[in-house]
Amino acid sequence: MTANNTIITDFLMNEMHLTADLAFWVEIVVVAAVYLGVFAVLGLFLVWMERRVAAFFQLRLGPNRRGPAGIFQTVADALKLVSKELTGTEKRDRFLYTIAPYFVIVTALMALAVLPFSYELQAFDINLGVFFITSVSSVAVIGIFLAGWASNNKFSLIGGMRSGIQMISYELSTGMVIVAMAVLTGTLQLSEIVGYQQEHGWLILSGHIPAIIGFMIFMIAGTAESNRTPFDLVEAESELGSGYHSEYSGMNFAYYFLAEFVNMFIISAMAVILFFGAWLSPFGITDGIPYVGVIWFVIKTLGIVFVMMWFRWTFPRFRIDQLLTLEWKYLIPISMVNIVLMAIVVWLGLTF
Amino acid sequence: MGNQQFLADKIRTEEYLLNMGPQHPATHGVMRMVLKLDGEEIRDVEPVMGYIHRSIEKMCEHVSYKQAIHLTDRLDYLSSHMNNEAVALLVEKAAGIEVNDRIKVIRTIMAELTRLASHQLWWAVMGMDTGALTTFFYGFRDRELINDIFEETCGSRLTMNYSLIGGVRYDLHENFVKRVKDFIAHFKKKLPEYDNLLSNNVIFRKRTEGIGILTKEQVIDFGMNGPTARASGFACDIRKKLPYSAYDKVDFQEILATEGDAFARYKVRILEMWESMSIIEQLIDNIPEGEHRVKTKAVIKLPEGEFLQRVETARGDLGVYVISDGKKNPYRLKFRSPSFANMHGLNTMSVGTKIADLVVNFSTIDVVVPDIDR
Amino acid sequence: MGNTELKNIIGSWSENLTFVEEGSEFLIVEVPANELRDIAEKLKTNKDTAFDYLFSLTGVDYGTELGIVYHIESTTHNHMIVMKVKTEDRETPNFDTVTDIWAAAYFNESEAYDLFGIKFNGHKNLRRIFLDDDWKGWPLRKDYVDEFNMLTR
Amino acid sequence: MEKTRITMGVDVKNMETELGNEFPGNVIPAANGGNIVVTKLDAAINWGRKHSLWSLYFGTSCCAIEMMQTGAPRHDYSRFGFEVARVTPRQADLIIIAGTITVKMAPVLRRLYDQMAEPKYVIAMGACAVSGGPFYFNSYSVVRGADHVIPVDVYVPGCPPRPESLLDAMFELQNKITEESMAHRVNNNPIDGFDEGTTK
Repeated sequence: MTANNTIITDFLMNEMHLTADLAFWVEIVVVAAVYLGVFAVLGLFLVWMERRVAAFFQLRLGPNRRGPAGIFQTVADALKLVSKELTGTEKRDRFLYTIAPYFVIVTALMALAVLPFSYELQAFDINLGVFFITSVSSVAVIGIFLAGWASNNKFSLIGGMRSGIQMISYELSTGMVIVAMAVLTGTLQLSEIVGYQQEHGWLILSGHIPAIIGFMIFMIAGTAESNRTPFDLVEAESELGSGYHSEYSGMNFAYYFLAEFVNMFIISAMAVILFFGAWLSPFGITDGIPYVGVIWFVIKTLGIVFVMMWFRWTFPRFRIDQLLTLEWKYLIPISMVNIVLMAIVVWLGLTF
Repeated sequence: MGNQQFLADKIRTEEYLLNMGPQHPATHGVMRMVLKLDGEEIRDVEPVMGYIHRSIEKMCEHVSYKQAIHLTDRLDYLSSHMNNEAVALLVEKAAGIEVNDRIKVIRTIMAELTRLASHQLWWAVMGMDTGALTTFFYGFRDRELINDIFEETCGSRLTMNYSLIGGVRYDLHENFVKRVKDFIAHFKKKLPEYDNLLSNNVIFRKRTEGIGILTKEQVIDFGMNGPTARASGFACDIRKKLPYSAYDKVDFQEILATEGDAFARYKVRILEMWESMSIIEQLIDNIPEGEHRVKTKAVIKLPEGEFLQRVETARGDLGVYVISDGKKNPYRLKFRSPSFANMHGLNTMSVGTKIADLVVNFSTIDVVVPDIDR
Repeated sequence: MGNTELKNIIGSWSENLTFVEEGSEFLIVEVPANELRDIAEKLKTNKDTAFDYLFSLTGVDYGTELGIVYHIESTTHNHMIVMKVKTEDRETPNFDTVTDIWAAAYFNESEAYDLFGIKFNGHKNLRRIFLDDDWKGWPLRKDYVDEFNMLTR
Repeated sequence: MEKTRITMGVDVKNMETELGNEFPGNVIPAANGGNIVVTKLDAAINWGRKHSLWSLYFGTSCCAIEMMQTGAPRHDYSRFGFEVARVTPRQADLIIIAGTITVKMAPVLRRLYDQMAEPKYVIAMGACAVSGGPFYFNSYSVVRGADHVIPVDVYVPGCPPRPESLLDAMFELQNKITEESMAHRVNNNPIDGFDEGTTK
């Protein structure tokens, strides 16, 4: 928390006459509720955006009957998923089967809480922000792995195994790209990264060549991290059917469905923070006005989300051994060299 | 590779069976493949068919020749016109019915249009099997134009029942020629689009080149045919070997490749689409005048003996073998199905490869399951 | 190569072969069951005939006897021959398999077994491929009656 | 004016009786939907269910091609939100039987239907799924109509039916879902006396 008592605590203490620490706890609950709302609305919006963008690429109209441009289509989906029966295989591992979706949801929410939507709108500003996001999103692998194992279905077992290998190996290159950017900015705290970009301009410009290499590696590894084509071997439509979540129905499946889209949002949000100056307007035109940063942040993130959706509708899928050779033989060496290159650039002071 | 052997002894791995069951996106219908897997490596593929066995051969023994034609549509529904034509040609040759040139040219144009529609659907689903979902919609967009042509002339979009014994059911619609020319002009611009989207895509190339290699001897030994066999260099195009209808009056090139891997089978079908378009162009301008149907007796009885007619459908050469004892319905009617023959090569192709390769191999041999099960 | 030269070459291999030419455009060779394998072997390996492409293998029920019709084609000389094999015994009809000569016979023989009940000794995996394993009777035989499933019209 | 029925020279009187008794197996009546009392909550849930029917990836023969054409750009059922075709029966709530159901396929279809999560609907697409279609006579391995195996909500005639008629069937199903009430659905399970179309 930047200031020790923010607007909400002041409001609670003065009007509602609560004691300091009670206001503190109530404020946490309020912020948590707001973020849950943001999470749900974001998930529904992204699903709708995915279906419209898919239709745009595939020469068809996409959902346009429910609401002006079909925006209530995903609301209908959510309403239906809420009221579906929760079936599952008989001999599933009951405890792990029920726990698995919550890993994925909780990690997506935790990562969402740290994102700097704008100078004032940031729930937590811990000083190892970026490192926190990567470590939290690596916990999501457990959710997918457990789903694959616990649902007693050979296809989901293969899907779970594939997700284990893929997510772990692609975290290496994302981690190394973050190390490279940390070398440039000198800090891991998100607000300080944004502060650095306020003076030196966006990192993709100030870090020129190594930053661009880092951005490309980050985009590849990020798409793999969120299990999207061309890396969607985990729930490969034509090989494994629905992969790890083939035995989940109703609300359990909805958790996985939403978490996948929110993960995509988080990955593109990280790309925006690390490379395109999170909530900074292009030439600092609206930086002064409070709360306007959110609009820039969302615009840039949705731009990158659009690019990731673009990948999905153009590229075919990798095979499992091609996927691993791409990571271990190409991406990791390049990102290591990138760190050294960035260090040299920073040491010689060639950054803008 | 010392430690590989060391690991192999230490870690006890076990093979397990996986059912790529009757309901699976990669099986294009209801075909079950029992895979013996070691991790993701396939040790053995054993197809279990019969989930759509509708006993068409038993039914053909109870129906007359004219009625048997309408059952052939449901065999390989993607080349339904060629199936009808096969039985019609057989009965005409056996009963000595002469058809004029107009009927031959119409049948050839319709056959080539069906081949184009079938290859478009194959390309659409091939892209989906490798993961590029947009190809599905590009392929079906162009297929709709062919459906319009068929609907206007033959009355139905998919199972046409258009060619009968002694000719075709209706004469050509007056704007048939215009529609076909528009379609050819449209598709000549769109086919290069297919190449840009999928054929030249580096991931697709990596997924298909060098996968599921079949040599020419293997293809002949397995009795395979159609574009799958021509990709390994075996010249088995019935339109060239035993020309029927108007194929002797058209000069076209039989597409042959030599590598025999999944990408060769893909390339053969794409080039065959160009050939089909050139055949249609050669025929569409000079369709001879004449009756669209020759007078035939109400009940056609074939003389005693046995007859064989072979036709090149989109999947390979379909053989119709009839043993007739002079009565109005055949004593025994056997359809030699091209997809059934192509299934023999699947096991050798995919032993030692991964599940993803099996999906690619299976969609490059372009199988229609009711054609297998009959 | 025309039918007559084929007849002379094949006729030289064994006496009890009967040749039929009318009623079909290809030469028909009727082979006794016990000589099926070596005639098939010779057809494939002999340089002049070189029948290496088994086009189709059809089971036929001739009323009293059960038979298999082999359509074999040569990809080099481009001619085709029809080889027929018959057996009187309807309870356990069996022939020798030709899968090791032409691999194309693998599923075709399973189909003939499934629909006609003709067993092939030496076939690696002879099973019912089209019908359920517990299906009683052989459907494509002329004397097959299934009053429940089949409404004959 | 008495409605005349065009029977095209087929004397309908004994045709029904002739076909009627030899129709093997009995037909399972479809249970869900079609009653009056719909509360506010039902209306909201039904609106959600009605407009997000995710179909199962299941097509046996020729009708599957017409089903794909309905998904293609021209007839495009993604305008109504149907285009999410799930592969696993767990997440699908509509099974479109596109093609013939043979005796060997009936138990598989039966198991798929059991695996689907509860508010599930069935569309029998094409003459083969409705009544065995062209394979009604002289065929020993075709189940004459998918309603011997699972209860069917909407029948779509045609061989193969045009994409427009499949879309119309989906709207028909949507109308049926609107009058559905959750109370009625829970207590009676339509599939007690089911038969797989093979036993008498």
